[in-house]
Amino acid sequence: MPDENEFEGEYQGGTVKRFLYVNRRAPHGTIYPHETLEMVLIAAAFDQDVTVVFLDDGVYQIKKDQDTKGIGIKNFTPAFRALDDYDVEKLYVEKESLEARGLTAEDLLVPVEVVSTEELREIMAEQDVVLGG
Amino acid sequence: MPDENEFEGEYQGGTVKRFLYVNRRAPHGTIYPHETLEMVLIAAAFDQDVTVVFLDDGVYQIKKDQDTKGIGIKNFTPAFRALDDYDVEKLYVEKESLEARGLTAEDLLVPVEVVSTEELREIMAEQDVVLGG
Amino acid sequence: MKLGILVNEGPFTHQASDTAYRFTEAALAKGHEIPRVFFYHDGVNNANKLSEPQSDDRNLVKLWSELGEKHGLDLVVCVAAALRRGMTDELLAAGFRISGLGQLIETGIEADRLVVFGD
Amino acid sequence: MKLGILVNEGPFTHQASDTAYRFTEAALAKGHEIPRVFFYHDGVNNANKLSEPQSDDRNLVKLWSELGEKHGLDLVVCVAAALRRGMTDELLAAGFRISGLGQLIETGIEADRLVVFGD
Amino acid sequence: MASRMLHTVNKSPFERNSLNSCLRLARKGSAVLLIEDGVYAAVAGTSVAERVSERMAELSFYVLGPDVAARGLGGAPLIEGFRVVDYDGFVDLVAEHDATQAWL
Amino acid sequence: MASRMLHTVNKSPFERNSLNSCLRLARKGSAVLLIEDGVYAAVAGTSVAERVSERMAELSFYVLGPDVAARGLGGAPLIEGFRVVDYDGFVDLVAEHDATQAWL
Repeated sequence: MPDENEFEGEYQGGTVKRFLYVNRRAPHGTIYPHETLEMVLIAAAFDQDVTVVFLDDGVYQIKKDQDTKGIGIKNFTPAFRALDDYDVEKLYVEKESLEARGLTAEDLLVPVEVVSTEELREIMAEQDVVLGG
Repeated sequence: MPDENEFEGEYQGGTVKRFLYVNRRAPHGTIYPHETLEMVLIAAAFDQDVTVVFLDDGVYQIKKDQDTKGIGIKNFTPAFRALDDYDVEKLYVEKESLEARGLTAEDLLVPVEVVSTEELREIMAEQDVVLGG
Repeated sequence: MKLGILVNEGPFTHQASDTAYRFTEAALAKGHEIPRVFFYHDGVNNANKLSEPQSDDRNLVKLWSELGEKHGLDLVVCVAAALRRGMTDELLAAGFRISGLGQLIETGIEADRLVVFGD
Repeated sequence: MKLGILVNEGPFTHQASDTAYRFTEAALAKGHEIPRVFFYHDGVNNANKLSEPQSDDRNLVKLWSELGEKHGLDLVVCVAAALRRGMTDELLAAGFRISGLGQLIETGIEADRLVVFGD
Repeated sequence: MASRMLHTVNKSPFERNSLNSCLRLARKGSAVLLIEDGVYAAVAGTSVAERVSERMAELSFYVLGPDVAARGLGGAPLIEGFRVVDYDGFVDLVAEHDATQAWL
Repeated sequence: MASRMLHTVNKSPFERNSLNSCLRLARKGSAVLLIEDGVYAAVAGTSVAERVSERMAELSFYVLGPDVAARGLGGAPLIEGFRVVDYDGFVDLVAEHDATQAWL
């Protein structure tokens, strides 16, 4: 979760852009998913129009039952549940990515919309700023 | 190339082990191939029994005609030609990796032995210390 | 046109910082405006003034500082990413400053394009 | 048995350093000898004493220092890798020292096994 | 409304799945620019060339020349349809498209 | 004479080619330990499971339990033949084999 002081000087310009966050990496092996989530929360705090997509190994980020005690790393993934409080409600997961990993929507820790590759292609194409990767 | 002072306190123990260096990454996109080559040279200076293998994108490290002026990065790959001076003569390249990339032995900047996957498997299995990766 | 730049990797280990530098240089030469270069993830290491590459290799920290000075660039290092990586004010090369992640979002909003260089 | 350890990535960005730490801890607890932990590539950043992670997360620099002190470990940072990454003596956390790459090869020769943690 | 995207890919198609995912998700009419280790996917006659060619009719493909030369591929035949650009051309592509997406 | 190798793989089999290369080049009789993001390859029912199963007769497969739990796979069925170890077991595997190779 971002520090309070991250929000100092909150954006007052009034412009709203479509920010797309692309999650393609597994959690814990690298810090990218964790730090990408921090970028999501700040964009939401700036009242931007945020969309978060999970594809490839990114779908593992929202797998239920993650317990990182044994590897000694803070589990950042419960913060995905806070997205709703930040009015980040557009979460999409690619069906093909889930299926390749033997997962279904029931395995996920937040409510998401499972979409086809074709649908995801349209969602991702209509954005102004793309982060993650 | 390593600094002279890297060789201070050169190993005097007399033990010779088989050091295997595994090159699986393309050059320039990351520093790993460059820094792995530095490890090869030091092991050779310590009179160890050094074997260097190139497979997967590692075969691109010894592609001829690399010219890095346009990307502003020092080209470390001519140093592969110096391996011979360090008595590092066991260089193997996997045939399958070359073929997948449309390359042949003529495309390579140092003399190497092109071996089959089966042969490489045997070479890699008989080692004491494995570096690179 | 206003082009914002995001650099996500440290110098040397990945080419991302080199490519970002060359892109920024080319954009400026073409007359585009670079409202901000933001350094996130290991990108914060681009600001480490103690970096001393071999004398025959490029010095990316210095290159960014010089480009920044020449064009008055706003080179911003993310505070949260910098803290965990031990990249503090005392290590900051000329022209860089440390600030919040909000500055990246602001750049995304105000620039016409945001271009990401990473790994 | 003598187990040498090579750590190739910085803390936080990749899990490699965490795994190496936990492996080293377990090996010591089992009575193995760890003649040296060598830090190469971005692994040199494990020695940066300025690193300040969030208070509820692990501090790997401190963990290595403490493990080193408790067991008298030789924690060696590669000088060439450290120079380009701006990891100098003045940033060195307790228990680490900077030396040449030859120390890694020496560990490979003298240890019964060399275990590599990287990305 | 961002309808024309510029996609950049900087990973080798042999090592990672970044190019595959880009090819799967880039919408018809958008552009793909290969940079850094991504440029290996522009070379003709490799085991990944066909996957790229398959989308040649729907997407515009570009490759960064300095990265091609750095990797010793300056003389190698590229897949038909690729256009080579330098850093200036990269800047132009960013400016000409409505948004940029980096596949890392 | 190092005749029994322990191979470690820490990359996701969906993202990188590390596991593929390990499976291709590990000699019969050696062991493979999946750690970090490599553990996803131990789960049954994925698109990569068959590739692993094919070498089950020739290689010994292990997976690091703490990494499995961290990724929410503690309850997921693993491919038949996998043995779960903790960091202690990782140390034992290193000691029992003649050399260790990390596929990064």
